[in-house]
Amino acid sequence: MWSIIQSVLAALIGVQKDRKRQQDFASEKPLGFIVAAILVTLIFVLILILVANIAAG
Amino acid sequence: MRSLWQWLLPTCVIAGANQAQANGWNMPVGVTDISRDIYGLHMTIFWVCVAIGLLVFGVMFYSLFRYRHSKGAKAAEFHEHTSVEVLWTAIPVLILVGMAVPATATLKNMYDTSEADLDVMIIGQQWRWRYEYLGEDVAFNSNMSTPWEQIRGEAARGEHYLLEVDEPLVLPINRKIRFLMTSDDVIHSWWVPDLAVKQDTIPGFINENWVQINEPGIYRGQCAELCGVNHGFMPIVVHAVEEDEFEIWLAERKEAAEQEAMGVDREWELDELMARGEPVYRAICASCHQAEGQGAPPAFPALANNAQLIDDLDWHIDRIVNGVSGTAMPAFRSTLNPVEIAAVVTYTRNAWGGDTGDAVQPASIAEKIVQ
Amino acid sequence: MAPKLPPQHPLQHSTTAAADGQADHAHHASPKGIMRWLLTTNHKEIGSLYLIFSLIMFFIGGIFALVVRAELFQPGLQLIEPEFFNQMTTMHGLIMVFAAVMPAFTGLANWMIPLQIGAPDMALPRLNNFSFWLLPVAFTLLLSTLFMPGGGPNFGWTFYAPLSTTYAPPSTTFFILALHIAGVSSILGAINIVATILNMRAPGMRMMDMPLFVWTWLITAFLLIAVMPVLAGVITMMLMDINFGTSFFDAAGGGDPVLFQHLFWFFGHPEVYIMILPAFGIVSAIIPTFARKRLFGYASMVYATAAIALLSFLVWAHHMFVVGLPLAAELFFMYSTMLIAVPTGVKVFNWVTTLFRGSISFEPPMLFALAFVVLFTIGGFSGLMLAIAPADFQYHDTYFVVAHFHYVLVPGAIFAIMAGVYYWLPKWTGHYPHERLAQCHFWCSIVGVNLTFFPMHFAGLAGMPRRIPDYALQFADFNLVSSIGAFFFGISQLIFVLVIVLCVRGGRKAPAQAWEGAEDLEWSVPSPAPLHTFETPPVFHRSHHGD
Amino acid sequence: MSGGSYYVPTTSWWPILGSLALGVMMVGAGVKLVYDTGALLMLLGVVSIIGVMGLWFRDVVRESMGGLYDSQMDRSFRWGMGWFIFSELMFFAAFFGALFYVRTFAIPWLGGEGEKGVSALLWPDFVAHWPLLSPPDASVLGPDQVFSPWQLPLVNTLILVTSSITLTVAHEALKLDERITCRNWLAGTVLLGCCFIIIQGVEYYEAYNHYGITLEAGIFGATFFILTGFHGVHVIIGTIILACILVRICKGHFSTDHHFGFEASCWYWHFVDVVWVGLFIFVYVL
Repeated sequence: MWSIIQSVLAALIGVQKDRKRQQDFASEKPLGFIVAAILVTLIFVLILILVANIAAG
Repeated sequence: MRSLWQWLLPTCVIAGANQAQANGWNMPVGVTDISRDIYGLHMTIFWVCVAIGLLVFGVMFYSLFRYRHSKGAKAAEFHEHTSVEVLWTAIPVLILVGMAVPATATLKNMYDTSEADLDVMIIGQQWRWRYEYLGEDVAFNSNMSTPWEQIRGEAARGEHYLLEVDEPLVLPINRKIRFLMTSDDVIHSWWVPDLAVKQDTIPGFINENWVQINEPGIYRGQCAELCGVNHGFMPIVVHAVEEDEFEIWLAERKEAAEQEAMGVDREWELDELMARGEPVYRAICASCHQAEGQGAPPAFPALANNAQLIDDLDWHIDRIVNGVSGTAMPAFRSTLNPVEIAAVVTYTRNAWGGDTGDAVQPASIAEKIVQ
Repeated sequence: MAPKLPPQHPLQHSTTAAADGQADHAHHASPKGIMRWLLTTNHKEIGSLYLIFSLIMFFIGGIFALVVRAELFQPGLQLIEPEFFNQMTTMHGLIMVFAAVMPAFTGLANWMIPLQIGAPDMALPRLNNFSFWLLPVAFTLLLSTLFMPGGGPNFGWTFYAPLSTTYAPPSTTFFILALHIAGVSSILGAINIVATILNMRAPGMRMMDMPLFVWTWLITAFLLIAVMPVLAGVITMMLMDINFGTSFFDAAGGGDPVLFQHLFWFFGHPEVYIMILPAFGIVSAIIPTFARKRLFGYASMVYATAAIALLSFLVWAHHMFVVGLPLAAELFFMYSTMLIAVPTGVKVFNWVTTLFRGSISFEPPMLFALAFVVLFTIGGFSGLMLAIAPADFQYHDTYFVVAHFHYVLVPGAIFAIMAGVYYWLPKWTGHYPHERLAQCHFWCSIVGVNLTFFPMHFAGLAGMPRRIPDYALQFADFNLVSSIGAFFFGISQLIFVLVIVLCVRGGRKAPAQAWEGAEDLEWSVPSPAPLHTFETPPVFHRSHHGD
Repeated sequence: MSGGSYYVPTTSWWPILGSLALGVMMVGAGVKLVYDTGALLMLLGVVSIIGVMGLWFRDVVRESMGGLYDSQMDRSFRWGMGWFIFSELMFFAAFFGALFYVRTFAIPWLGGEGEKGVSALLWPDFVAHWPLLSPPDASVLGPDQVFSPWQLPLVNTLILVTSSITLTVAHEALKLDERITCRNWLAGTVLLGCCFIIIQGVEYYEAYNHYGITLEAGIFGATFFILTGFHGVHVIIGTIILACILVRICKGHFSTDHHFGFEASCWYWHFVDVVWVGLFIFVYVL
């Protein structure tokens, strides 16, 4: 679980260790990654909205 | 050759930036605190970009020169380096945060329209601006005054070609002025670079903005949002004056407005109406229906020798008062006062050989507007 | 890190496979002459159709631009009326976006994706031909609006309501319907590409083995499927407002003209990435080839592309900074827009690092790719400046914006397309393009592009609004230079046509691997690529990206 | 991945004829809308499109029955259909987006609330309220009243939900090779689809004749008709598709493990169903 989130976060900033990526692509089920990616994206958007609202005062 | 170009480009840019104010190559610094802030942001981000550009292009052109295949360069075998990649992700983020902080502060300042000394309503219309000083009973239209002969190249072009109007917006300096912006037809955008105000006028909605001008002067701008045929011909001129001068001007305008209002009730002669109607026609109608009323069918019907118009006075007045929905013909109910409408109706019915002899009275128009 | 590997083809038997394929198909007795092109289901023929169509449209759109530039050559109205000027700016934008750049990329996708992933054809070949033939129908209808009473669309390619609804010419209904057809074409084309990439890869080729052009197109196709329907939705609302009296974009009935802009840009911003992501893919193929060195960060390129695609859904209102958004919205869109600089930067850094310590030669595709990197980056810088919302209050709707997006689209998207054409012409025709002429085309183009668009930065900063048919006297010098540059650029594109025609007719013969450093699968089939390739799926032996 | 048996059709008339037919329909529609003539041209286009689609699908069915399609081809169809439905979803998202925007931002602003509430200066008599019965400009007549969600709309919701269930039963039956059961439940689904369309027709009649809900009735009428209208069109198309599948079932097409035509129409129908649920909640209830 944590490993998936780690991979998604790494993907978000475009950085990933080679070995880790081999590991990820060895697992045949992409669903976990997709769900995690959608969640991380949602959180990212929410954080951005939050920051904007705080900045707007 | 490439590297020559590569050095020329930033050199030109830097030269351009330095010479900016003298030559009009760069954004104006402007005459408000906000315009100065924006200019500062603009120049900061510009130099940040130049620095990054020099670095990146420097490495690139060095590589292109140094590692030429024709000079026997052998390709190295390296790829993917996590710490380098983290670095070139993290550093831009930091730069961006550094940019976002002052930008946020400026933006918040721009949005703070509270505690204004004066409210001015700015209304975009195809194709002119209307200014209403709220609570002061002063309102007028501001049309481009550059003659079409200049645009057509039939007359020498003046210094302020396309950037001159019949009645400028007059504002006092050192006072916070709130703008309420809207439109009667399509979206326009009111922009004066020296004031760093650019705001769309949305029909049916009101946008707010504000300005506090530091120096007296004449500041020019243009409509910035495509708004139809004459989008290029609706300039803005702001006349910023000392506060006492503004008070005098405002009092004069109020007085004139009262005079005009009294004119509604009296009987007007045909000649008087014709004289009053001609400038109104030139300012308001001529851009579509043309100088001699010949129109530009099919979009803009001819007014000269228009049988329906001459036969049916009520129909004619209705077109002007209420406009024609679904076409470019707006309702002039609130843009022109009854005297102006009566005069322009009279003018179109008698100019260009119409000679109906109708002298339409302002009072009858005022009645129609109330309906 | 990968072990050192000599340049070697991932599969050895492809040539024979292709030859077998030809023999297999001899009995198919395909129609001859024009019918062959009308009825084809072959991805290579359809790809050629797309490319030829887009080239024609590129010239039509270019002529519209030159009409605009001719009128702007000096102050005053000389050649055309403002009414026609507005139609020209509008049509130039619409044709270039929807009929030149997008079909060109789709054409390249059709040609190259099956070759790059080892597929016999696109996943749905008949649908593929349908997608193409919708385009001539759509754009014939669109161009015909220019001859309708009241003229063609005159409200800019962004067609903001209510100028495009209540105040629009009658032909607007036809404009909407034409755009609907073009939209159907794009969606179906994109679905086909996604299905092909996900389902038709050669055995052994994993997602992370795919060439970057395939990756960028996969993401582009996803963007197309996600946003073209939104465009269809918003133009349907326009159609209703015009013809059925609804009030979506009219405050009198409770609607909002700004709603149009939100919906339009929700489509429109991903749309601009649709026009640039495949360009990233092409450049990422060409630079390693001519630097004879692996792309520095394959995976980070993939991630960066995905990140850009993701962000493209969150930034649409940066096109609307001056419409009066609430402050929090303004800040949100400013922050999200600034973030795009990060993955875009990653891409540029990757290309530059790939060049570093390479072994670089300057064949025509490489020239265009290098110009792409430099000039696209300049467009990126002005994009970053535009992202700063307060500063955008000064830049918005000026020639600064025009300069920005032309830097991204002309030496960006269009140079990448030209780079791709020069890169793959040997594969398509079996001949190398004429080197001298191609170089001539390049140098003329690069001079023309900068002459045209660089002065626009200054004109915009000095205060010239876009889409005006006449301008104040202080902008005269900038416009003069721009107009000269535009005509120079336009005329030099005839060299491009000449090179292509010569290359189709003959020239130096190209081997299967036409470029020394080229590694992807398409270079394992003969040049010219036979009509049918990979009918027996090749086994993809190893990845040169991953392990 | 398959062993080189992927079927690539040679040439086909249907793509180019289909695009021409679509062009004819669009030109006809444009002429009808702008010049109020040309209905025949539009009809010709529609008929041609239906004809081309029929012939195109006939080819596909023949190729499928002829065993030309392998499992890889089956996956291509699945990806194709899946992404097509996603595109349809985004089409409806545009309309839902418009509805949310208008309700959350535009109308409160026009009524004087929120950050752009100053806009209310232009509409002094306007009160923000959803459903919007009195639009800002008095010359735009709003609806007299709106539908109660707990009458016909609820009936329609139940019909569509039920139809999803009956369709699933039919699908299960097909998988068990129970042809008659499959046919009967599928026929029931088609019937429910028809009921939905009829009830929606009744509701539209009521809307125009007794409720004052028209296309011109301000933003409420506009969003109501664009959402329910496009949904209704999708139900009609879905019903026609299911009817065609019913014919094919009766002809004995489809095997227990190879029947993507059937599955695709199921996906489509469920999608239409899901959209309705969203519609019921956001257009009728809330």
